[in-house]
Amino acid sequence: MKTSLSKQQDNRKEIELFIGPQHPASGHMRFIGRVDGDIFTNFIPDPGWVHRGIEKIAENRKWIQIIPLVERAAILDAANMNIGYVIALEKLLDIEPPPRAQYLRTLLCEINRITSHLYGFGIAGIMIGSSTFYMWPFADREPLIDIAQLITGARLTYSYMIPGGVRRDLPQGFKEKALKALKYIERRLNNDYFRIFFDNPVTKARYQEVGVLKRDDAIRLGIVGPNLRASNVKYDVRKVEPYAAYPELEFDIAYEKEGDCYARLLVRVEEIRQSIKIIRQILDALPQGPIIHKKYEKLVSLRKLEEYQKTGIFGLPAIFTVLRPPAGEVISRVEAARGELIFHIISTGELRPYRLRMVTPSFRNIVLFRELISGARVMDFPAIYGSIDYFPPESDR
Amino acid sequence: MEIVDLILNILLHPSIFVPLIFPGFITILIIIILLIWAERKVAAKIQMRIGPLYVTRRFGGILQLLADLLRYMFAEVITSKDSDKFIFIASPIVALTATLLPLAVIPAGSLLGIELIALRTNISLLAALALSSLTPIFIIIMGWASNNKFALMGSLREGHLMISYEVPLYLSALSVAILHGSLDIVDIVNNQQRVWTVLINPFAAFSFFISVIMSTSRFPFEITESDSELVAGPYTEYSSILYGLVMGVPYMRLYVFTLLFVDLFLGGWYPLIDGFSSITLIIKVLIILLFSVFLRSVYPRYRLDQAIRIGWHILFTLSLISITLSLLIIGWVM
Amino acid sequence: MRVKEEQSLTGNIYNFVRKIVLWIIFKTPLKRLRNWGISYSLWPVHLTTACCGCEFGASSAPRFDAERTGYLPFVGPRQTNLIVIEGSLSKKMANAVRLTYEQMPNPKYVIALGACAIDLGIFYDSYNLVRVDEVVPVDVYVPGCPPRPEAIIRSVVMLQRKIRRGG
Amino acid sequence: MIIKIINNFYHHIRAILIGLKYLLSPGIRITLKYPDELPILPENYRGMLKLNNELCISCGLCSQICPAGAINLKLFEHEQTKQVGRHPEVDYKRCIFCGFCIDICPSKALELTRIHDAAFYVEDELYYEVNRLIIGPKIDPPCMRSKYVISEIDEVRGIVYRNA
Repeated sequence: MKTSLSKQQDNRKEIELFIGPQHPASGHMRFIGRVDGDIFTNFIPDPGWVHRGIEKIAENRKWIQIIPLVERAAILDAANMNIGYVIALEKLLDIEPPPRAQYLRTLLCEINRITSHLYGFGIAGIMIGSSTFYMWPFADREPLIDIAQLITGARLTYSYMIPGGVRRDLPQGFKEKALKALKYIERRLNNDYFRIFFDNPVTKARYQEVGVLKRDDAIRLGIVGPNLRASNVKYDVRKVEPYAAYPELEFDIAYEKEGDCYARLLVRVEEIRQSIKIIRQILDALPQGPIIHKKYEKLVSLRKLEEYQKTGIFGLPAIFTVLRPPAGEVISRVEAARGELIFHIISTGELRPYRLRMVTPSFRNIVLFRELISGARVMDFPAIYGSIDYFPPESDR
Repeated sequence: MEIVDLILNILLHPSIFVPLIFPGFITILIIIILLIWAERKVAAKIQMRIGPLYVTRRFGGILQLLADLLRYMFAEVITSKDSDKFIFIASPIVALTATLLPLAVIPAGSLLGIELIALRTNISLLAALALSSLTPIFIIIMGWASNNKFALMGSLREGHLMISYEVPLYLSALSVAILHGSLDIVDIVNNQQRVWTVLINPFAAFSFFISVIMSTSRFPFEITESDSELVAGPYTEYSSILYGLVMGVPYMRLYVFTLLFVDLFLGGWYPLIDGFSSITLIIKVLIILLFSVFLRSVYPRYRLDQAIRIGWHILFTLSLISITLSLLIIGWVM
Repeated sequence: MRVKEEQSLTGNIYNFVRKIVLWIIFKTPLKRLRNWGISYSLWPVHLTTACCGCEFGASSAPRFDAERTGYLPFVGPRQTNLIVIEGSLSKKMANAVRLTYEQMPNPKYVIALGACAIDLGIFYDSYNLVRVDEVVPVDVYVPGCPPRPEAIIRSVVMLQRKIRRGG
Repeated sequence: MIIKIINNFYHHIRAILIGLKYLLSPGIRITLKYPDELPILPENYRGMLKLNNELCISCGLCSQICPAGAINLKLFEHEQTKQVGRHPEVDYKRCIFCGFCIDICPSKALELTRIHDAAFYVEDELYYEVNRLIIGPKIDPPCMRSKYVISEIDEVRGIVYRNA
């Protein structure tokens, strides 16, 4: 790193700018840029400030204990991290959860997708200086977080899905509350957000034709998620390789043609609309039945079984502490809020996995900083950063 | 009793009363405390929350800025090793003083029968504008003396912006002077007894107002100290009471310019009776101030090149149009 | 013994002076005023160390609005007086935290947020994390992973109380 | 060009108007005045733990499943009943509130308290020994006049609060 930067030391025209880790726009991250006048001639992201070694720690944990661990990669997007790992584990164990559990999983994933996108909007808003558009999405996350809290019992880190099903059933009167929250968020999204932010001429001036990612480049760089779909590529793991209840649900892939910062934000708006549509379908067509695979239903204590039949809270069977999936190697792909998430697990039939590899969407999008910001203006850096919706802990793991 | 009379006479003499009490130092302090509180409260209301509250619970947290000031006062003053220490410490103080200088020539109506103008000249408009252009220079010096890359870049931005807002500012003020045939602000205000300038020449008012917003780094032109890439712009290295001073500078500048704006375009202290005409003035000033801080909660900020383009393409054109308009009106009336 | 001899001549002057000094330091209105000002103006510096930053953001968002207590996230270390360590602290970030802490003007305070900051939490056997105690002195500990925004506001209120008591 | 300028101007006005609308419309706040109003969380909220030592069968499953290693077992003799058993101690310095220990407990000896807003001056207070775990977390309300509220989801205002 040092040699490459000091090479151009004699070039007096440029100054070297270290942005972060203590910087209002850097997050948990550092950027090393070279500025010539008002243009970044070179821009290098320097990740790794939140590296906690989740993959390595996973080798020292029992299979069930990894569920909360992989969530910590992106606690904003905990449900999607969770479902990715659980699907891989179920492939190893060769069990299939009952349909009601599949629907509940999908429900939580979509709620989480909305809250995650709203968080991204808030960060994008404060990056270009709109304090109101930081506060509004954060305010509108709260009804949805309350909904998720009703199901799971936690604000962000749900640990809701377990191998074979989910931990709890829906509480009483859930549907009415969820519909109210959806109506509220839909109204705000379609009217107020557009009037104060997306249609605001200042926002358009900051975002349109800034940080353009062409279709070919997006495919060449292996970009995933909304950033890919904003460059006119219709690729969504939920459609390509459906999991959970997605094959039975009807929704469209959100995409835009331009590939600039504005398109990246509009894709997320459209995705929120699609998620609302999915949640409505799930609430209408939720199948009856158990929420856990019948193999595990028999294994809990009698007292816990009574509670499960009465309140819908399924206690974990004691066998989970000594879970030993057969030896093998699996891969699971899911569409997290920021893009495609891959889990690759190698099991040797022990109490703990031999190797857990997670490829997170933020990590695959990090190359965008270098591609888009090199050559952009200094004031375009926060606009592009906000539009990429990059979450450092997810990338560093 | 004679001593009391003497003190009162001295205090109520315009050349003491104006800089010290109204519209000078004490009024400015009160207005800034209220204005920053109002800015945070207005933003909070639009953002569906409450804003500062617990510092004085019964009065809605009105003393929030006082608490902040106290903290600044008792915090450690840090001057970094690489900075030019004398200039680093002196420039905020000088900038603050320079910001207040235009008040000497800006009339503020009359209170209790005293004409509130410290220095009556027949070129007061020119003097006010010339004195007001001192502050940006000291902001640039602050960034240079800090010896910090972010501060330096902030200063450069201030330099770029300064040129693009000052030309339309002066030209639109000039168009008002042409319209009223005088460079004396008192004459200009007295000319507006029947109809305000903003109704005759709205282009000049618009261009002047946007230039003011730009020069005091209000949103959407908060570019000099835009925190998302430059931390705090030229003020990055300033801590404790020095930061308290530099934080006050844009607000004081806003107040001074608003006073000028009201005098030039909104009929100054008319239409209230002579004795308390200042009250009309201050109400108008407060409304304009509130509107300018309200813009924070509506807008993101423009990019630097876009702001400069707005300055030269739109505001410059508008101010040229306003001068033409003033000339046409004068010619037509003549 | 010598003190007693002096007392027999001049009365208890030693205690008297000591009382006056203590009064000036701890009981003057100035000190009270200072503590009042500082306690209602805790500005955390913008230093995000890990994922509890989400709840840190939510605590200043409309639902919980920590700005009511005079708490305003602000840009640089020079202008602020509070560090909120949000979650786990990697070895790479620990240097940055220490540097930021040293750049801040006195008096300054630290809140440790989340299990990861206090005792590494779920990452207890990670090779790349350090405890906050080893890097900067901590004033208030908040458990949880992540703590709820209410707990964050509570920690701010507790810190205010500590400052007003003269901490 | 002209159309673009007019369009921009129109959108500027719309943005300012919506700002004014929110500024002037009453009662749109969704703020929970936290130290004054304490929220009542939904049932089954995963807060701090409480131990019912009479039900505890000393199986140690909670300690085995805890992902953070926050639960240690300790030999404990109750003062009144003289019951002896290996009971869990919770280390909130590490606890991540995942609720696995409660779900796996076969005899329902561990229960949730819904207490969530704790903060401590001293680090050692975060370690809950068996004694304290049996009593359950005692967290004082942050101020004297606090009252309890229930938050409800509303179609128009997002979240509303109602006195409990």
